[in-house]
Amino acid sequence: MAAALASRRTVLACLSAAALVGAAMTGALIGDAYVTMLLAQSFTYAIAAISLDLVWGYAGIPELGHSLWFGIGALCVGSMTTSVSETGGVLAAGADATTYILAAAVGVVLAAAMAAIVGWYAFSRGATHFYIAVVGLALAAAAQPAYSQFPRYTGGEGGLFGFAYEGFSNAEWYYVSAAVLLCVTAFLIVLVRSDFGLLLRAVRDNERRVRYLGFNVERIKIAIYSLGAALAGLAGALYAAMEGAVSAPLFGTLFATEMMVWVAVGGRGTILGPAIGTIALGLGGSKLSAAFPLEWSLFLGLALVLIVVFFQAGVLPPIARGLARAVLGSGHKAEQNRSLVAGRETAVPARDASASAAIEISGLFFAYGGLRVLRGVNLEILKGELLCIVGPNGAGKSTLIEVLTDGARNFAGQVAFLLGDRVEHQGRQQDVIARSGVVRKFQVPSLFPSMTVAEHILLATSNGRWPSVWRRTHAIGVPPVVEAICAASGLTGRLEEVAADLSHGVAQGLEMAMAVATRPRIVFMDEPTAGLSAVERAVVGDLLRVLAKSGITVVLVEHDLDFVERIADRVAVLHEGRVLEVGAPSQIAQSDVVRGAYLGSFELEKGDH
Amino acid sequence: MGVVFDAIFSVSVFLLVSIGLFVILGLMNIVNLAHTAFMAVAVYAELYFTGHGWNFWLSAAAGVAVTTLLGAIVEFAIVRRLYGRHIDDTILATWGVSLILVQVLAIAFGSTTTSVAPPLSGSVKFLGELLSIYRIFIVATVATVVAAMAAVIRFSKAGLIVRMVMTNEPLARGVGINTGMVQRLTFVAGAAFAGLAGTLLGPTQGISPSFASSLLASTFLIVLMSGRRLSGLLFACVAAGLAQTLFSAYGNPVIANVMVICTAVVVLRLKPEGLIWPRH
Amino acid sequence: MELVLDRFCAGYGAVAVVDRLSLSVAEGEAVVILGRNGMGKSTLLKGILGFLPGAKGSVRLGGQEIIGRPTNAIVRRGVAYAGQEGAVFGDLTVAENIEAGTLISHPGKAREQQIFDFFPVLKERRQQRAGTLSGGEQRMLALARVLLASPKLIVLDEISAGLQPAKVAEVEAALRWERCNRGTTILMVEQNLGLALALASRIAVMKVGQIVLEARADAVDIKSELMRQLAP
Amino acid sequence: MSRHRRSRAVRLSAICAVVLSGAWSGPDSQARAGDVQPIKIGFMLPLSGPAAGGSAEGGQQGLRLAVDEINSRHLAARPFEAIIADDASDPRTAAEVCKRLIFQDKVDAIISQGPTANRMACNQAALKAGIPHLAALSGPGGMCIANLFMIGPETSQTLHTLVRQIVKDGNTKLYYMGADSSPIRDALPPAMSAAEAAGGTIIGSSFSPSGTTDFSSELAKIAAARPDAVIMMLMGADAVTFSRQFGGDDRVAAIKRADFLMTEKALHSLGRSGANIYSAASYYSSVPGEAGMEFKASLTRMYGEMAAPDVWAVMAYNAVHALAKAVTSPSSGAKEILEALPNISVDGPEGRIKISGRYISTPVFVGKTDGVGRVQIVATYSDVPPAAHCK
Repeated sequence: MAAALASRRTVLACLSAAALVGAAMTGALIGDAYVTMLLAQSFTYAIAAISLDLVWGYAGIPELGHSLWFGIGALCVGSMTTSVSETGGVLAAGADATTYILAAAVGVVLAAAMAAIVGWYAFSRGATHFYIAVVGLALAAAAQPAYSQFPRYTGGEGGLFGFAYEGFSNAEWYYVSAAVLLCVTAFLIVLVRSDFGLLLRAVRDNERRVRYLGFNVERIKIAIYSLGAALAGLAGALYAAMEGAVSAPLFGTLFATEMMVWVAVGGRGTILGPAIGTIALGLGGSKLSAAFPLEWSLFLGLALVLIVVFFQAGVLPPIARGLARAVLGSGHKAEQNRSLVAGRETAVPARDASASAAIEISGLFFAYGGLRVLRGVNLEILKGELLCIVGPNGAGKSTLIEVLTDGARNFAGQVAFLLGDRVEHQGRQQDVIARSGVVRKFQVPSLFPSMTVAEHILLATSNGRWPSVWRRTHAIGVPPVVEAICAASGLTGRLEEVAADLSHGVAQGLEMAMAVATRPRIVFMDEPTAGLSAVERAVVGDLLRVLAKSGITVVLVEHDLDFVERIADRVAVLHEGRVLEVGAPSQIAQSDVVRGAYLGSFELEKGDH
Repeated sequence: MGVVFDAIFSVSVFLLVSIGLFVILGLMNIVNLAHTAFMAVAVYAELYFTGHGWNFWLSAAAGVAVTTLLGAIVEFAIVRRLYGRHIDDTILATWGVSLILVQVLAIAFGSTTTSVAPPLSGSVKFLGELLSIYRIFIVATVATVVAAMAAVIRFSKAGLIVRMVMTNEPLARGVGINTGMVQRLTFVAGAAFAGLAGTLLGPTQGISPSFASSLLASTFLIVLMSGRRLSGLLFACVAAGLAQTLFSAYGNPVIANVMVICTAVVVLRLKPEGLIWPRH
Repeated sequence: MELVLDRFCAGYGAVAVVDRLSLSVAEGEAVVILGRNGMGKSTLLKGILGFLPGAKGSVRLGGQEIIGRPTNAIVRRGVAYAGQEGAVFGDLTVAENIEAGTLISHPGKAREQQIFDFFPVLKERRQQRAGTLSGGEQRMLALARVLLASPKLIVLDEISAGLQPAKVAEVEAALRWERCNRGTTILMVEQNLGLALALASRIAVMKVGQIVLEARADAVDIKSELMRQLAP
Repeated sequence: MSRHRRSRAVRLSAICAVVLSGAWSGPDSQARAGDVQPIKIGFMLPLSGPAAGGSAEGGQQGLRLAVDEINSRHLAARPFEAIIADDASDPRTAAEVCKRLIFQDKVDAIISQGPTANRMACNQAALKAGIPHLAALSGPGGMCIANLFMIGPETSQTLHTLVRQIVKDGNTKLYYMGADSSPIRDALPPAMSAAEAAGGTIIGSSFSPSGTTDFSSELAKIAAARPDAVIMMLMGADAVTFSRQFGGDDRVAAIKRADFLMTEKALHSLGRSGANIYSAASYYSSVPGEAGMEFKASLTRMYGEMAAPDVWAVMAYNAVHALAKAVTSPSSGAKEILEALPNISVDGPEGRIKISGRYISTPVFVGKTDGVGRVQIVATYSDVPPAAHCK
């Protein structure tokens, strides 16, 4: 189904692009002066709309203040082409073409730079996902009153005016803005269809997981937020040069909300939808508001409610889909999009006989608020070994993994990774740790619901390096063991299925495949067998052995002691936040200390298998 | 001293306006951007009834009733279909509702600014300050409402149900709570609070269809600051009220508005979970 | 309370995970459903409880049709359920979680005392927020909440997942007591074969949305048959 | 599922198509063959959004009355036709609306009532097309733009008259309470000079942003400054909000008020808390004289109870009549109007106004509200000239 959608999306993209180009070429010829001007203006709004779609629809950043960037672009042009009295009166306006281009460039750069600063502040660790919405809303709400406080630059309450660039006729403006719109649209379509676009969707779906794949999510979000702002700034600059007027409401929340309406109507996350939606709303809106000046905003409200409630995906995507189906017929075959290609890499030299340490943990303390979970963990994890951590509930097993894969946690004690160099763990963020080859499989599968299996694996293979912003990888190079995992967990034939449709067991398999596809040196697995039947456990056990044999250090948390005995090289027993004992599985099973603390009814469990 | 009383009043106004938004966001995860439009409906209802010779209190009650009914209708027609949707959707849909309501008011009543007379006039002298009786009445009403709400949430069975729905809606359903009904009632209660806010603030304001809309952004930020706890809401309103009053009194009201917003931005950065009591 | 499923279908969106499944649980019985992962076991339970819109077929609870009824209405007929995740109110204290379990049943102090005797750890942590309990303790709390509702039918989804063996024994004891002394009907999904065999009167194996094997738990060579069925 | 989706999509697109095509064939093509082509006037004002309020009713009524009069009495060489458009209180919309009026509806002149930013955004298109733009409101002076005429008193004309009157009545210490906008900030220094010239002083000022709901801090400042009177320069609902809170605050009970921007209706709605407020405007519904009476009577004939004979109505009315006087021959168009406008005078309901440069000289009335908020005229100044001198 996903594949069918994907291919249909391609067709839709082509159809809509054709429609857009068609409109651009013919619009000016058939339309009268007003329609030409209206379209030219709508094109600038459309640029703003698709830039918002990139940020909001694709990257899932809730942006409530996008008008700000548009306003900055517009104000730069206004401010650099007019001379203003101390109190904001416009004394003279207009400049030569170079000044306009320069002003637009300044506007774009300024918008991008300010967005980067805002993003740096709002996306940093410790802020919630919704925080950027708060900042955007606050900035837009504050910008409007603040605007009049700087009349020397902004023209105050009345704004700046009269600086429209005179060098272009209406028709020329039309072509210029159409060309800019087409370029921006094409650029963004390439971007979102590229591997990098995949990364954006992943960030939208499940930010935390992206971080554990080694990506610096903050930087991605800042980049995309800045890019969105730059494009909105460009739209604003173009608008201002065309209209020759800028005032406080361009920065305000109302305009920001209007942009959201354009995107929502056109269809979030489709780029073309918002572009076409904005233009259609611009044309239809001007007609309707002329015919019904009083009722127009009532219609708008009604339309908005209906669309949000009944057409979640926006109005255009269902229409376009219907069109595509009419053109292609509903039996259109899905194209196989992506496939796995196993690399020829041979296993890293088998286990070090000298058994040097891969991770050294000493005196590790950690507490959730007042709840002390880890109370002095001392443990040495050896290179290439398969270490199982067992222990009763609440012993701190999952927490230990959590802390080991996130150095930014507030813990006390020493943790060092010895992967080539000795690297202290403290203060290193999840993504940095992941990039250094330490990955984690989550207890509860943590996937990207809207993405396909193949896309998951593709992202994992980048291991934190930014993927290409224009290329679309079809053959995904993976270590051979990934193929084995896919085969064993039944993923092989389902590469084009979206994660939301996967059952729990298959999702577990995908989690493992992702962890391994990053080509890690250490893998932490939190209960890889939770919720699996005995037979599936055996399969997982074999896979884990294969991993360990290939030179990867595997650390897993497990409850099933029988299973542990079968696969582990060594077992560490965690109890009340301390390591009670470390040793060979057989040794641990016999240990009285362990039995006393932990194995209340070991016999019952043992008898069943 | 006057500044203190002004601050208290400012805090009360923020509380009054934000409490309806607060219950809706807290229990339903719905950002109700139509909140101030509901307030406008309430104040126009009040205006309508006082215009027809009803006394103020009766008109205010009628205003609250009309808004409550409107809340029920909006819930039934629109909000019901938004449960479980992404917060962006609720923002857009309720924004649409507010566009509709404001424009219906403009068509029905015209957009000329008018006003309604306060029911209580005169002042009392307290600690050397003249305090308007109607403002004291507003402060007292808000205090009563907040105290009653705190008591209900903390001690009553209804409060426990509310908290159950807030922390884990499916499980609340799983132990036999009709959570749909709880949410429905929550939205209606939120609308009723908007009605209360509208009718109480009505006599202190110029009335136009965009009544109180300038409060929407700041109260929304306040509710986010609350961390979905009543104590948090109280803190947030105190912070906002202080920022507002102090910066207006010793600076400039434009800066004061910006400072309220900045307070929210800074607070939510430092304490993303909102201003809540530290948990033991 | 008797539960009869007839050609029951349930799933998420358009995907029918449970496909025309028929199963009956007689009054006082304990039926354990086994099966490999992704076979629709949890979906089945969620479907019965009315969590999944669009479930079709027939579910009769104590002789009355409950398909399409809202969860809260089903629960009020005397069903108590603990799902695999989100089975406690994380922001509420342990005591409040317990109170939540008793909102519609009013079991009385004696029964509450009895539950705390089963799970002493909960008594120690009465004032602690449930979200800060360990995973295993949360399972205990969920089970305590279920038992406190004094249900006629208990529906449990892998209640032993993540529990250490000693705690599994506690769970087993509590459920066994419940069944013997109060005649409560039990329907549960389990991975722990030991617990399943110890508790069940009947075992059902589920595969790709349907029941492929039903057997009495004390049948001879049930184990080997189960192993055969559970193999891929 | 798919069929369901498709049918929904089809239905929706059908609805869209119908609505759009319906709207498309809307207000165009009204030209009647054979007749002299009418002069089309685009009238832009905020009908929705936060700035909607003051002018919405009066402005439209004054405009329609004037157009009716011109057409029925043949006061111009060409018939008049008005197209009303909403700028949604938003400069972007204003710019778009004016383009539509000018390039699609092909209006010969624009009359606007609304915030400065909207007016200036609109004027871009008017300037480009070379058509006259009449701003029918009172506003800041000193703007000399080729096609823009202010058909209402500029701030200094009314404000300085008002200040002089208040000082003359014995209130020498004044406080300036303004909206936070540059024209109002700009109006303070000349108002100070006017006050000083009359023997008073402005002892304090504050500016509050639009949408302020709580003026207690400002009222505290005013109470502390102990002026004899406050000049209120607030806009829209804020003015009413301020007056309400002022009226309910005994700290400032002894201080007199002078309002500058509120409509009569708003003043009246204040009731007792709006008593004894000074104001100055170029028109009040109680202005004496036959023209004023007739104006009110005509509006009442047209609109009955809804009639709003206020200053907005008069300014729009005057603007249309000014245009009518500029249309002297059937061939008169935008160009001829632009040439004629600078020398036109109109006998409006308030008396004679005369365009001088880009502004008008006009009668100014000082009023004071009685116990129930009705304005009574206390002084009349005829023919107050504008301060600005545009070439």
